[in-house]
Amino acid sequence: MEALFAFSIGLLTASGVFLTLRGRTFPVAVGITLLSYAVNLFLFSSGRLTINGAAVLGASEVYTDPVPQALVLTAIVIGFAMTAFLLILAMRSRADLGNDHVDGRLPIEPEEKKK
Amino acid sequence: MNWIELILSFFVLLGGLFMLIGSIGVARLPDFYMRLHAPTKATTLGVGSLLIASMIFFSLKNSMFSIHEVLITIFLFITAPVSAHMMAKAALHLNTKTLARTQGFSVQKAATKRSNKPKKDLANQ
Amino acid sequence: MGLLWIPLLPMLGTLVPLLVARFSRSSIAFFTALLPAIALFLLFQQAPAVFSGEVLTTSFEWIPLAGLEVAFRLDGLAWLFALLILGIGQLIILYARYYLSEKDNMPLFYSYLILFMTAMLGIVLSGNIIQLWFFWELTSISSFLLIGFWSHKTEARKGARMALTVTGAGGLALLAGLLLVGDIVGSYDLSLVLASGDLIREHAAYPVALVLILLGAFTKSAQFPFHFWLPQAMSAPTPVSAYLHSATMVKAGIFLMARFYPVLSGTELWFLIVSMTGLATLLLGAYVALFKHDIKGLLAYSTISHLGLITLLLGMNTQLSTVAAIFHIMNHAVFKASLFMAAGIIDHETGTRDMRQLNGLWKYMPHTATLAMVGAASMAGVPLFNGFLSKEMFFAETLHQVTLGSLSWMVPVLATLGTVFSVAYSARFIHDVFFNGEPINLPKTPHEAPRFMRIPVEVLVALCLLVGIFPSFIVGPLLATASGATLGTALPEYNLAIWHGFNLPLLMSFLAMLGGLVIYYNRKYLFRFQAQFPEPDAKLIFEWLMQRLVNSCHNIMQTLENNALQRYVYLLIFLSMILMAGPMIDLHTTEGHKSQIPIDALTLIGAIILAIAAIATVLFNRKRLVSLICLSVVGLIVSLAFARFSAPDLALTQLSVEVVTMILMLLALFFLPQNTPKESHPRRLVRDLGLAGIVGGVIGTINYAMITRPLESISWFYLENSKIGGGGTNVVNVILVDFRGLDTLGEISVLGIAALGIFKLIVRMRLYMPSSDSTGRPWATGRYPMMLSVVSQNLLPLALLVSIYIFLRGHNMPGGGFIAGLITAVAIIQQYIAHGVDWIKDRLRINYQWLIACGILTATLTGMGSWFFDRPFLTSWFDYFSLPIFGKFELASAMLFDLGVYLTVIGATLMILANLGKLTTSHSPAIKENS
Amino acid sequence: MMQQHLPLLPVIFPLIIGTLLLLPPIANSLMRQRSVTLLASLVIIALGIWMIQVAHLEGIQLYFLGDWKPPFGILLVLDRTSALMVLLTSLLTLGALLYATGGDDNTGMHFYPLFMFQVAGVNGAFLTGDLFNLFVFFEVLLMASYSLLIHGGGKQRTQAAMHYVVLNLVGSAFFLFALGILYGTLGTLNMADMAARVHHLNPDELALVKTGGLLLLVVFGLKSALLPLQFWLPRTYSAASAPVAALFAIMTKVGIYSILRVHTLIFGPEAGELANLIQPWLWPLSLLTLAIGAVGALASPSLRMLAANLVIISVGTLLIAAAIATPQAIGAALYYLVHSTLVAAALFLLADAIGEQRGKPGDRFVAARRVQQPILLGTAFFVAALSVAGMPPFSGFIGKLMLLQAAGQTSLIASWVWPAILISSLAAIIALSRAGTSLFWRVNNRGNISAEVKPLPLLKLSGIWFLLACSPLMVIFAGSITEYTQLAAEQLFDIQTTLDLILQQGDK
Amino acid sequence: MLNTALFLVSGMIALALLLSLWRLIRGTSIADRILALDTLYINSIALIIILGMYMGSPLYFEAALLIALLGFVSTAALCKYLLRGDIIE
Amino acid sequence: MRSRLLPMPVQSALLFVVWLLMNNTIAAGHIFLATVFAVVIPLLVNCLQHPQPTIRRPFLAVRYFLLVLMDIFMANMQVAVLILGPLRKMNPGFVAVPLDLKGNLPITLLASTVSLTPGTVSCDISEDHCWLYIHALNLVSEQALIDSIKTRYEAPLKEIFGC
Ligand code: NA
Ligand code: NA
Repeated sequence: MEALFAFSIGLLTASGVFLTLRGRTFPVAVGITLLSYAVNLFLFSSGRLTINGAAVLGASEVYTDPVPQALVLTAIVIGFAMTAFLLILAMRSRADLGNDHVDGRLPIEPEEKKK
Repeated sequence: MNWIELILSFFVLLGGLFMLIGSIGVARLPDFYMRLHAPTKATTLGVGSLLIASMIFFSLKNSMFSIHEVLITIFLFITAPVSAHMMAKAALHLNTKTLARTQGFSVQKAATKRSNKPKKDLANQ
Repeated sequence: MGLLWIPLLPMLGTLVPLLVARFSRSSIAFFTALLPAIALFLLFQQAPAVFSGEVLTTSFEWIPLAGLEVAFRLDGLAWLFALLILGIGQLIILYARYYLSEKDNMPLFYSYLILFMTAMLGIVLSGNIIQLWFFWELTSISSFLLIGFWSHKTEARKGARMALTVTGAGGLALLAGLLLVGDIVGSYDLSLVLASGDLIREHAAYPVALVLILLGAFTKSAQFPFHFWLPQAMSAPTPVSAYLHSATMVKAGIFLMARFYPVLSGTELWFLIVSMTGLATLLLGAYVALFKHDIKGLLAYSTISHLGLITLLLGMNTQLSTVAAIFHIMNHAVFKASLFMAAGIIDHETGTRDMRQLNGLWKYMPHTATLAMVGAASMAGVPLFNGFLSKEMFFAETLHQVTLGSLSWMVPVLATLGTVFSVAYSARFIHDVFFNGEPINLPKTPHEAPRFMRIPVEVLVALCLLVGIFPSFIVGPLLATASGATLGTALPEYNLAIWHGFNLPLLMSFLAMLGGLVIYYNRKYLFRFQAQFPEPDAKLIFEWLMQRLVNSCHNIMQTLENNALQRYVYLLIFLSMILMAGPMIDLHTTEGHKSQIPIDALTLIGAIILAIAAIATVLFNRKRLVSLICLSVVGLIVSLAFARFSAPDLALTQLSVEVVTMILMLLALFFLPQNTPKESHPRRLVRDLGLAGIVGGVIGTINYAMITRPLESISWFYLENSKIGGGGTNVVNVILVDFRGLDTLGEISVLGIAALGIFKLIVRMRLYMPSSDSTGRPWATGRYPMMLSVVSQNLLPLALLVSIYIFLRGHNMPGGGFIAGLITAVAIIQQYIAHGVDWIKDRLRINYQWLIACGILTATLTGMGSWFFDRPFLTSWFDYFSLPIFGKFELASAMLFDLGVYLTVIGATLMILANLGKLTTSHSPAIKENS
Repeated sequence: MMQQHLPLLPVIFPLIIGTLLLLPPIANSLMRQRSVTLLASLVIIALGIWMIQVAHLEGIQLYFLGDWKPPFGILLVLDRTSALMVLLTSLLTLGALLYATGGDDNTGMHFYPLFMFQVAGVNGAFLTGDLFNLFVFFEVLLMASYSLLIHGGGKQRTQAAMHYVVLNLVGSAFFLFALGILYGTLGTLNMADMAARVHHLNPDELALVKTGGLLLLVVFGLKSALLPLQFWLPRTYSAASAPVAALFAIMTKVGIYSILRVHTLIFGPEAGELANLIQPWLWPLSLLTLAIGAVGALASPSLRMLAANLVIISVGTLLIAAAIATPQAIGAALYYLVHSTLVAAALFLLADAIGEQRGKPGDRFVAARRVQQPILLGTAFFVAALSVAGMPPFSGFIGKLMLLQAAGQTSLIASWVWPAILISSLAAIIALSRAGTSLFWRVNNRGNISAEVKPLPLLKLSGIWFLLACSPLMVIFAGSITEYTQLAAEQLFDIQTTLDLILQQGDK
Repeated sequence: MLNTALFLVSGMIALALLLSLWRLIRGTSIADRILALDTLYINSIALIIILGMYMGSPLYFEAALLIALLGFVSTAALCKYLLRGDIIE
Repeated sequence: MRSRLLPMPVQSALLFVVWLLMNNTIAAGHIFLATVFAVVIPLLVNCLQHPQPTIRRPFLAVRYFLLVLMDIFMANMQVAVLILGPLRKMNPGFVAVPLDLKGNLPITLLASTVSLTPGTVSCDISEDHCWLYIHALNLVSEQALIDSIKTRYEAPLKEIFGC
């Protein structure tokens, strides 16, 4: 199971990073979101994986490490706030700069005619 | 106690079966409007019976009535039709293709055009 | 004590002119001169002690850790320089009073001048070498201000910047050198440093230190090849030039060499560097001076050559040469000051300094002419003038030195050659200006300068004569003490007299005179010859170099800092991968020996779905809505994963956050292009994919290595104390509201701030609502589908009930304020979707901003409540009560804290979403994009 | 009675003020907001002085939130360094706010609340002794800074904000990865406890911890603009509105402070296997940062840009000190840090003021009409320039001098550090003299003082001069200040005592 | 017996999930994808219930409840987006 | 006729029940809470409610509910067979049902019922609320379908809401 978990995190990270490296704001926002999923899972797993051991006293006999869960909860909230800001900023930059490129100006590189 | 397990397993399997059928429908049926039928129905019963199973299960496990699963069913019964409705509206708005042999195509057109024509269409038939 | 006041009075004096700025020009001059005058007086008070060979010191602690103290030290050398600085300073002040015009800001000028004076005094009187550097830099700065005084002139600005750059650079080198010396000696105290000459000369770092210090000295005193800034400094008002060239600035470098003579001199290296530089400077300066048409230019180059002469003397490592150097320092100061002032008078009265226009001024200003001639004669080293004496000693020394072995003969020869030119340009200065026919279209009709403007010149010229005729009487003792202080040893035998009988030096002087006159007589050939070479303008070259420097820097920044986010992000990620690579290699076995959980079908499928959805999100990234749908599948599976691995709270949070995020993204997407253009170059795609793959691999590996190893964490404590200490059975929630309450407080603050910031963004946003979707199809007409509204409004009470339920149980069961808040928010947002903003606005009057504030405030005040029980912030309280019918129930301060969270979440979420909804105003086509 | 809560006050007080500013009656009027905020910043300064005093006389103060003893609860640590940083922040705050009240505060909404929140976040980051809590306060100050950055609106700000936000989002993600790694190996979040646990780890776990530590370096490096993560800084800082830019001067220092804190405590000299984990990387990178800063300074077309690049130079200098990592170097660095922060802030304000006065050309280095109040502004610029270039008689040279001395102890290093620092100073001198001459001396008389530019409001001037006044004061009282910073640095390196102090508390 | 049943069902649900996902990826119309997403929500409700019974812990009930509640919201939002573009107007 | 204290009696009842359901209990304390919420929440959200017709014939409502449940069960069987069976057999179609019902709530209920029951999904409602557009999975006879809907569902709803 651990291997599966680690693999999923790796994949999520990779996808997130790739999208974060895109040139338009929306894909970047999506990429950041993916990345934060990966981050949350990673941080969560730092308490190791437990099945059927929710840290609710009396609910089970063996308890998982509750600390990372608390941390991830905080991280999720903060991540939400950040993503929200990024999205609205993306709108604002489209409004101010007339395009949705992360640099606020469209690339003049000859990448278009290459293909 | 075995017959209770029997009942449990029945409900569980029934639920799972309908869940599966629903998804099969979503995957298999030829056009959107037909796919729309699958989940809205299969899931209601699928989830329903699973919830019944879970009710029985936990009532026995904790030897006290556990009926809060009903809530989920209530919510689904309230929301599922609206979801379907909204999706259908969207599909109509987007002129999503229908299966060639779909009848009352004009009705659908009318629906998308929001005119009250259909009376005539009905008259034709 | 008096010693301290000598630099201190002028320091205070810098403010005087500004204070008395309202007064008449003369009184300004007077008050300006006052404090330095007192300082001068004090200086003379110290004379007896100093001349008796005492070294006066005074010091206060300043920065013990840096070995820095406020220390002043007065010995013969310092006294001599202080005298020159203060004495000539007085004359300059008087002179400037008449030189400066009405337009010039005289108080400011004086204040700069005195600042400069202070800095110079600081240098010569410092008893701590770092403090010396302190004042050294101060001279660079104040000279910058003085040279740039006429800031409206381009050459003034450029000259000032050049001076600052060159001397500033030298200053930094000097600092390094001094620090090295300090390291070697173990102290920055000057006396100690001077005492440990051998230690320094033997030290391995000696060459480095020597070179660095000499760099400082050479730049300051305009030695070749750093001489070029000095002529540019002429663009300063003439009083400044007179001061800079005679007594101060350039002399600072000389002073430095003299000061450290006992420590640094006496080695081959010293001789080679110092004397050869001096010789080169001497020749170059003297030669170039001859061809300058500008009087001040001529004088400037003559200064350069005389400084070279002094340097050469200091470099020659013999005691007598040093004495000669000191002597020439005095003489040069006197005659050069007088000459500059004379030049200033001519400039002032005729309106030009060009010798091609200036002719035959003799009959217009005979008085000034006489003075100038005396000065020039002394500069040329004519007998009976002070210049002659030191010149003689110089020649004598050049003959004695043998360090160059078989080449030693070159030194006297070249020295003579240099003098030949100095005679020539002196001759030119006199003849070309005061005789040589009639003046040619001068701006003004020349006449004598005002009485008091000539006084300073007269004083100096008088000195030239007196010293020239009765040397030992006038300057004997001073020279002795100064030289003694410089050498730091007993004085050599020497005799200050005009007549030493017929000897080689005399012959050399004679040859020099003759040669000089001859050269000046047939100067036209020489001029014609010189005219073939384009005269290199130091200013242009320097400016060009600076421009080159700036441009190349600009290009570097252009290429590196191309303002492309993609590169920056790439660098960020790339760097972190590089850094992590090393330890990853040390990690021998990836897999730890913690017993692992067997894979079950359901989780496997879950993982597969996660993978597919994630990849789909990437592949569809150009169809944004689809990509968004895939993303929400990922979110769904992640929350299922949380549920699977026993984190119900996380599952709930993730679910609710995910829905809100989805709504937010839809709102944003509405104003953004629906599709992403295909613009990434294949190379970039491959590059990014590569990096993404690496990152994924590394993070995955680390994660695997981490979670397959056992961990002893601090979690046991929370599990033990959650109920007894925190009063809740849901440990995660107890950690959030109690054990780590501060995190949660910060977290809701972040949420609140985000809402405020987003509001900031939205308020001024001018976006137009697309009138049709990306395919050009007009929007559906029905705004609020009836069925949706009906169901939504009937769902609302239920949703609220659920959120209350989630909130109340949070402390003991999965749930809590945050999730509850989100559910409430979503329920209300659902109303917005179903009924529209206006409809809600009329019915629901909540000020979300206040809601946020109240939320944070509630949480904070709850935390502060514990202060009244003298407990730290956020110390929780809870207790169980039981009422007859209701039975046992719990009350906890954590609940109140959680309420704060609840309110903030609702406030923030709604503030963001609702305002975003309000955003669009008019139905005009979307912004045209040129992509 | 209040003293026991002292370590918390600088965090909680601005937070409360910030929320109050959002509520009526204060929220309704700008005047009220201004006065409340100014008063608040005075109080915060008082707090800072108080903290310095307490930290200096009574030693390290610990504050256990929720009364949970370390390593289980969150812990605030008030030592000489953190006290110093808090005081510095408060001074900066007052200066920036004074300037803001001159009119930059009403060009957008919620200026003052956001400002207070940012202060709270910064102070929290300085005071916390818990790594995850540090993350949280980072996010607080970042979120506030995002919002402040776009204050006033305009294309450049939006564009700069986009870069700044995205980069920092990635940075935060990495921070969390690092936290995950560290908790997943050390099983604790309290920095002191981490430092203690580092010793009983097997080599493999050590390798993991190293990855975490180095990842943290990247995160802090991004905040502190360590090459090659400094590219965002110049545009961001020069785009921000003046008071915001002034406040941002502390942001890079937060990163540097975190490096000093975390990497001396957890990965410091006493960390056995992990000792001086980051030094080999910090060396080249900090030197290169200095270099790029110098190049940037020479290339700068405007005073804002120049100021921003000078910030990078100061960052490079400070990180060199962090790389030397001796108490002496850190002591010098702390002094230099205070000086450079205040002066940089003053420069940003000054750039704005000069820009306003010169009309259309703004603060670009081209001829323009002469500034009004040439004496006041000119002198201000002169003081700022000398300080920042490290020329006497102002504070810059002391810091650099002591740093050079510290580097001199290790002769090999000196051979690199001295040229770097000295040459960068030269570059600064050249750039600044160019700036000064073209801003104040190159006057084109086409547009001589015209009616529509009104002289700088007194409040703005007072803001600038308040910050600048610190420079000469830091020279005059250099003796005691350097002594304090030296003691602070030694305290930073006296890890064992800190650990005992904190972890004994845990056993009690 | 129950466990075998649960095992079988979890298999069925897994299959159901995959099928829905297939539709989501396959499309072809955007409405189909939304439908698939909605189905996925419902499937995961079932999944959680099964999980709860599997673990014998009632802690996950709320998760199911929330999906039932929120899944509807996001479906509605998506459809509104297709219909009007502006989901909050 | 709408009371101050209980603006929405039906919802109140629902809330009361739901609270007890959620908590799986009938403990006194919770009954108390349930009552409180049943009263308070409607008062809170009342401002966000369109006026709705109240149920006139509760018992009929219950009967209707059970009927629908029954139909849902049947529907699922049929649909299951259809879905799994050969696609050829199905001939889907759209139908427009003329509505006699008035009021949003009743129409919504009807539409929902239609969607929940045998092989039909209500796709759209004409803007004048006179037509209900239905998609039938397997349309045998249009008229039969329309009639069944009108008799089986619309009629009782009309009675229940008395409109
Ligand atoms: Na002439
Ligand atoms: Na809108």
